[in-house]
Amino acid sequence: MKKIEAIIKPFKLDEVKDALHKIGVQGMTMVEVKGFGRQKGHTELYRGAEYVIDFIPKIKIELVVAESILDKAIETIENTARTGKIGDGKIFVYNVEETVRIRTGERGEVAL
Amino acid sequence: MKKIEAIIKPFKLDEVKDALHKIGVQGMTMVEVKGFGRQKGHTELYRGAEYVIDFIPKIKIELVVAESILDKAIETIENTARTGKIGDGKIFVYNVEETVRIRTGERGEVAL
Amino acid sequence: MKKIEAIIKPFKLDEVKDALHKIGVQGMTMVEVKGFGRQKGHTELYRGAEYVIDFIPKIKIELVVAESILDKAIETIENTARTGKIGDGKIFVYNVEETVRIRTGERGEVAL
Amino acid sequence: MKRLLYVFLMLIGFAVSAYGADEGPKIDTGATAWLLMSTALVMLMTPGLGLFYGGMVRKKNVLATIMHSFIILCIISVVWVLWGYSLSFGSDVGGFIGGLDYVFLSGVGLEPPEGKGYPHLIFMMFQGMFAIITPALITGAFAERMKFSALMIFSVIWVTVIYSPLCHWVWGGGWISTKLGALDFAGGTVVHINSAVAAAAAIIVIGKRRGYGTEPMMPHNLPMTIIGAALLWFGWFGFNAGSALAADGLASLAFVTTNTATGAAALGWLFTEWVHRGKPTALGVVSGAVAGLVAITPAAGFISPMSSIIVGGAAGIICYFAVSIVKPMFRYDDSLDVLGIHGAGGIWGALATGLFASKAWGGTDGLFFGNPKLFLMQALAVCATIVYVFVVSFIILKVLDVVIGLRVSEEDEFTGLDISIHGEHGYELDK
Amino acid sequence: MKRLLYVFLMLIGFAVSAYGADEGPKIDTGATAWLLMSTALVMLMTPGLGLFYGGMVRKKNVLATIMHSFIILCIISVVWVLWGYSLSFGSDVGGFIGGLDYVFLSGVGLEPPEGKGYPHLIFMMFQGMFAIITPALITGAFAERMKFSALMIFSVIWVTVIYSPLCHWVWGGGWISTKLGALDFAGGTVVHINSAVAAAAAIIVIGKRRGYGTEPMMPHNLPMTIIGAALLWFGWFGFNAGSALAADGLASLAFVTTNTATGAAALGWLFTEWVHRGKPTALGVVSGAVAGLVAITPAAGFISPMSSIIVGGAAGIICYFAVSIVKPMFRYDDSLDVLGIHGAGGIWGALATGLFASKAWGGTDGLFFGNPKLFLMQALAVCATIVYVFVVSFIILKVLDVVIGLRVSEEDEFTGLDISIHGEHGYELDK
Amino acid sequence: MKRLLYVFLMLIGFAVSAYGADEGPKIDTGATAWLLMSTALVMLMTPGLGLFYGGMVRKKNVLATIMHSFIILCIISVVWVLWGYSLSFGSDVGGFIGGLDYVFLSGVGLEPPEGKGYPHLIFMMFQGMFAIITPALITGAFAERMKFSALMIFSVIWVTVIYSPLCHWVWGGGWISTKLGALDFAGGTVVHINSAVAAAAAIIVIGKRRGYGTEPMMPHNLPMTIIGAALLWFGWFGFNAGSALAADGLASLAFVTTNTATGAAALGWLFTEWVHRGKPTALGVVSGAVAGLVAITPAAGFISPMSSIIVGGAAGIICYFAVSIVKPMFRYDDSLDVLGIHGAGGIWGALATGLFASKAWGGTDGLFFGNPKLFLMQALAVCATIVYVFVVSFIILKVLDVVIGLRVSEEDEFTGLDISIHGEHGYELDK
Ligand SMILES: Nc1ncnc2c1ncn2[C@@H]1O[C@H](COP(=O)(O)OP(=O)(O)O)[C@@H](O)[C@H]1O
Ligand SMILES: Nc1ncnc2c1ncn2[C@@H]1O[C@H](COP(=O)(O)OP(=O)(O)O)[C@@H](O)[C@H]1O
Ligand SMILES: Nc1ncnc2c1ncn2[C@@H]1O[C@H](COP(=O)(O)OP(=O)(O)O)[C@@H](O)[C@H]1O
Repeated sequence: MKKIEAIIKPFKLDEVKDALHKIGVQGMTMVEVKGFGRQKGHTELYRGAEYVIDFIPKIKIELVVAESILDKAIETIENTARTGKIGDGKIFVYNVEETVRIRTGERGEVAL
Repeated sequence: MKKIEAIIKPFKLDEVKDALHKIGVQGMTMVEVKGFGRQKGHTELYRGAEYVIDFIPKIKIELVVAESILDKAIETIENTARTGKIGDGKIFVYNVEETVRIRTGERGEVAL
Repeated sequence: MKKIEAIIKPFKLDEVKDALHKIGVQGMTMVEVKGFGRQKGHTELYRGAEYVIDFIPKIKIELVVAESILDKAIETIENTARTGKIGDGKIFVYNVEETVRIRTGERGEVAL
Repeated sequence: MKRLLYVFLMLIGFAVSAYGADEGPKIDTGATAWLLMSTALVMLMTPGLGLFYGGMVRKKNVLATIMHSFIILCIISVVWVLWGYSLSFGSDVGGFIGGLDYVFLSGVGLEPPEGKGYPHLIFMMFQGMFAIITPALITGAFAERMKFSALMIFSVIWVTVIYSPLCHWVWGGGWISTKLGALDFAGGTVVHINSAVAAAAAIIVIGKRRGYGTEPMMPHNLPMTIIGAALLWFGWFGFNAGSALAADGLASLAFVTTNTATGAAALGWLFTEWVHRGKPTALGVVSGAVAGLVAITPAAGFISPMSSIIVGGAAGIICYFAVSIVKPMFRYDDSLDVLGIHGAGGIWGALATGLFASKAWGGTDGLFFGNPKLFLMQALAVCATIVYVFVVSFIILKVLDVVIGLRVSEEDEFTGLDISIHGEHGYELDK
Repeated sequence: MKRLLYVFLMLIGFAVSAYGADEGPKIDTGATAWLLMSTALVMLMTPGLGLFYGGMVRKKNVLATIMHSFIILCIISVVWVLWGYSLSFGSDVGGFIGGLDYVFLSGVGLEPPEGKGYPHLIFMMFQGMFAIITPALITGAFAERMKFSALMIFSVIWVTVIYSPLCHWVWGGGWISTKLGALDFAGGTVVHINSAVAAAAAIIVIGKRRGYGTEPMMPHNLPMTIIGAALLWFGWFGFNAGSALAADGLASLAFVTTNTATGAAALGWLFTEWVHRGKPTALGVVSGAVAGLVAITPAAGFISPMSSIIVGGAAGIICYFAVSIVKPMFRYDDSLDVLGIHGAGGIWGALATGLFASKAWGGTDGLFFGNPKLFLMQALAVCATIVYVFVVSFIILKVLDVVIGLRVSEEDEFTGLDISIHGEHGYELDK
Repeated sequence: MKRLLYVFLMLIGFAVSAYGADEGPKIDTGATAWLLMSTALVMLMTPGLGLFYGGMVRKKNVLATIMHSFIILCIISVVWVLWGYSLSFGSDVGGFIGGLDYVFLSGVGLEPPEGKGYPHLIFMMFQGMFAIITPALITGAFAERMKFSALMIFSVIWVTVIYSPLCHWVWGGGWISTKLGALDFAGGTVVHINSAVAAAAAIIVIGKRRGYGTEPMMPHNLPMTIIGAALLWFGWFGFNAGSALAADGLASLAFVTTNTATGAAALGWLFTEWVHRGKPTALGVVSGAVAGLVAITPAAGFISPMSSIIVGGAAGIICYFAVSIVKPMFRYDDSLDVLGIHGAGGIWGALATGLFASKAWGGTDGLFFGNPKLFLMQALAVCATIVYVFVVSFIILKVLDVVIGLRVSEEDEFTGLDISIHGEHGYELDK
């Protein structure tokens, strides 16, 4: 099993989720994060002074999938999360050594 | 060293933390996440219109442990986080290549 | 490619980010987490009753880097995040199997 | 449906029935201006209370908790004009309850009541705001577990069979004022002891929140609680100084004692907690302030400003101990401390009135001015209130519990009432 | 720059011109006290509205939304004393608009207007607060996409060419009051229908928010919306009971009908939603309350308290259906339901005045008291308002859209107006 | 303990001492109603200020910051009735301070002072609210680093030895009013310059926050700041129009100039920032509004509404530059800009009163009406205030710093004062 970690623009979340669901991904977990990268932050004002805000709100989606659908899942995320503008985000892939479904104690791919 | 990532129901956090602490886990990190899976979301109302909310609040616990206590830790989480209802969550295990304690610069299992 | 996960004290974030940026790290992602460890929590009061709060606010920084700069990045984090007091945090290193830049579809180290 | 139609038709009937507005020249416009304003101020207290309470619950129950106050404001606004006012202030029936003469506000009009300088309608409305906030106060006791429908029904019944008679006893010409001669300037028994005793009954019938005592249930938004407390303090000037029913020296006195006691009570709580627990908390300061407002309520127009420092300061200390020592001792789950603050503070205030009241400042002389009888009467009035309110509240709640159920299901309680009852959540702050 | 200088010099000129303050002895201090207070209360409604609206938008637009109300408060505060008051209440020009006699407040001083008991200045200010809240109400329609600069310019023009004449028609001696004899106690047409119709024009010209209808746009802070509603309710006592311009029985009546109708309307909305959707929502209760406040506004001093239950209850039901059935049917994006609440509620209130008004309670007799003519006149006044306001608002908005653009860029709308327009964000809650 | 007991016994003594309430018939109920209400309004300003300030600090200090205002409200409420009022308004001692005749409110009762239409007690209370908000204003300067215990002690001493004499000079029959003849309608020197100068001394003694100038310290909750500003604006009607001590034309004038100047000042700040930084901020609008409220305070009852536009507009511009240009130039850490807003705005207002005051509107004629002397006297009053307040505040603070320490430890400052001092945190929004 592999874990896909995708950092995407927040407004793409629903689209990506729906697309993944369509190709058979049954579960995923997301968390609000802040990203720093090539995409420039913005300027804010506070009582006549200016500050640059570096960190930009992003969403990180984490999903563990069977190797068989790894490529399809990556492709799906790429296609739906892409706007073509700087800051679209990254996808990282890791190896997963074990998976457990807490409710049943099942292990491995059946637990996904 | 292995990393355990457990996605659990929020109200189970304290119980799981205490149980892990009891079996000798000295540290862990948690973050609020939102999960999508078999567990159904709920319906919300806004001025007479209905919306389905898919993502459900969950807690993700991350703990890096020595291989020697990996199984015990997983078992402990399974047992304390289980309610038997859909949505109890998952446990994922990853390999950790190195650990550093920032305060002392120690590396490896002693840094845990 | 390797993923560095560093759990640090919140007020060190800007310093660490700037130091990493200086040594050539182009991107990273951060998230607010709560940590449990050797550092003691604090006591809170609520209408004359006392409660101990175990979980302490921390920041988790995640950055995926080329193996070539891994050691330098770890060292940089260690040096800037260290205060010498309990609770300075940990650095964990994982293996990354693939990286994709969503905007361009690039893969591997060029996608970082 | 048919019954609804009938009620509507009756209402139309009443609406259409001519009303002879023939305003005499005897209106005191200054008093009326102050009464109008005071009524608005007391109205604001109920949402203020909603915020005070709402900030103290967990995030998942914030809307449900604020709604308790808000829906009571809505529902009793209607109940009061329909029959509540009449049961409280209608012509006396055996010293126990008001007659039906003012039902549907018949006879309550633009002209002043006999010998008064303000229009009857605004007096009715001013009193209505008291009938609203009293049941709202109770809701702190069963926050985070009460059914919304049950809350609505309970409030209507409770105002009808408990608040209205009690109000009649004290202000409507009933036995407490005429027979006993006990003093209650602005609602120590009628509002505070009353609500606290009902809260006690509710706590017993409804039981503890799941997890109470084992997991911390920390306030989710203390600034909201402080805003609520500030609005309560502000509105309480209408509550107490408005109860003078005039814009005069008495109103000024009530204003001053109210403000002074409140400051002193906040300090009393603060220092007690500081000594006892080592830290001065923000919640302590505002809780103390509310305790002071409660305690000064029955006494506001009867005692000197200097006495109000003592009444207030002691209230802060007493209520602190009620909340932090007595409650854990008995292990009941009074979610937001209605007993500890309105109960302890209200009883202290009623008794303190019997101690500090002074003829020179507008009251009857109290114990410290050589008249132990007043103190006795105050104590009697407190006891009578406690017995009546507890017994009747308990019965109402038990019956309702059997008939419709007072408490949400375990799962709903766990999910939080906002989502499970109202289908909403309070905040969406992370997107 | 030069022009600015000129204006400044003129202002100084005016400032320096002596004003003969020679206060007569005929001030009714009670009425004046109530009018001072009412003016403050109505002022508070505008920031209250900002909160009511601000809690309902997404987090990224909270400041921009509150600012709509706040900046209108600031800008119209100045515009009103410069020329707005004169256009509304200056000597009548053809029944259509006020003359320029009061421009720069010349002649508006400390003494009472002929035959009145309160200083002219405070009447001017009381009216000014109505001129402020009316354009602020409109902003709910185009929340989350309007340019700040355009909003400012629009408000100034709109108050000048729409609000002021309309106000003159109804309260300044213009044709609606003198020719038609239609009743509007505190602003059903002038404030509510007026703002709602302008909102309709704005919705058409500005268009929907990106993503409207496909992604949920949930309120980010419902407790804030409830606080706003509470302040509105509180302030509305100044709005309606203050419109009696006296501290008397009429003010008391308006106070009572306002409070009663509001409670009834909240219940009306609540129960309708409960039946229709299965859950009683907190937003529903406060929306219903606002609907009741809107509907009772034109009728407040003309109908009986019992009638106000019907007017309010029906308002809650009508507005619920306007928002939950009519809006989705026509698929327009009225972000915060100005049409559904102020439009539907305002029209119902104006018509209901024609039904329930009663001579006995201070009004002319309405349809239910045997005088169908009043109802007709009310309907005519509503129609006239709708036509005039819609046409002129539409023209103003179209011209402004061409000249400076009304709407932010797609990217700014996506980022959120707080950051993109104001360079700020509302909350920093995670550090 | 023994001392405490003694104080208690004395209080009881006073409480018990009879007070001859024998209210004459000369009460002006309208004026009294307005004064009661105004007092309540000014009371609300202090928690309003707490919110205004609280929203601007970082999340970890929100409770501590709001508590500064709240605890001052509590503590000075008591101090004022004990001795503050007497030191301010007791019989004049050498033009410098009030005598001890009113200590413990002896002789302050229900009847009106000689020749007045309102009860003495409510005048006392109205003035007390000013004594409360003035030290609360100072707290903006040292927010996020001050010790709570030190704050409490400082406030008591400061009100005693600085506020009370200054108040006496201006309003209590002291030298500024009798000898100098300088004008201060509602507290330009007494409240605003006074607090700002004390703030300057505090900034010097206490020093900068750790990290100031290197890391951004962004506001954590701007909607809270806006709510605070709205409550300040609302309450300020009591502050300024209440200072007329009557419900008449003068009160109306003060009301109108207050509202107009505030609107103009918000626009002044907004446009200046827009030009200077390219964006119109929400915080700018509300900061400008507060600047306008400050500047109009001394002038409110003395100038024409048209003049108030200039006074306000200029205040917005001046304060903007004070905050965004002057402050960074001198690199002091005035956390929430007490100097920039209350200092700059207060001085401008005091001087502007010397320019725009006009006999025709109730004042003495100012420079623009041919009387340069008034301007001179205003300047003198400002200078005297600055010198006295700075020197004495500095001494108090230095002594306190040595004796008990003013500042929290570095670690506590880092952790945040909410947890470290109060053992609480503001929000629990993620569970
Ligand atoms: N090396 C990295 N490790 C972890 N996260 C990264 C890394 N580089 C970028 N990111 C995340 O991806 C987001 C987008 O990256 P950015 O460089 O702005 O644009 P792009 O993805 O188009 O190259 C960043 O905001 C950050 O959250
Ligand atoms: N493949 C997955 N990858 C990552 N997280 C998952 C995955 N499947 C489920 N989860 C997480 O686990 C939670 C519980 O899963 P769910 O399918 O609802 O119930 P159960 O664990 O009982 O099968 C989800 O809310 C989600 O956060
Ligand atoms: N085994 C672990 N797995 C994951 N996170 C850990 C682990 N141990 C510690 N942490 C994280 O590191 C933080 C600091 O650890 P702590 O034991 O308090 O101090 P130190 O790092 O100085 O030893 C904790 O708050 C927690 O977030």
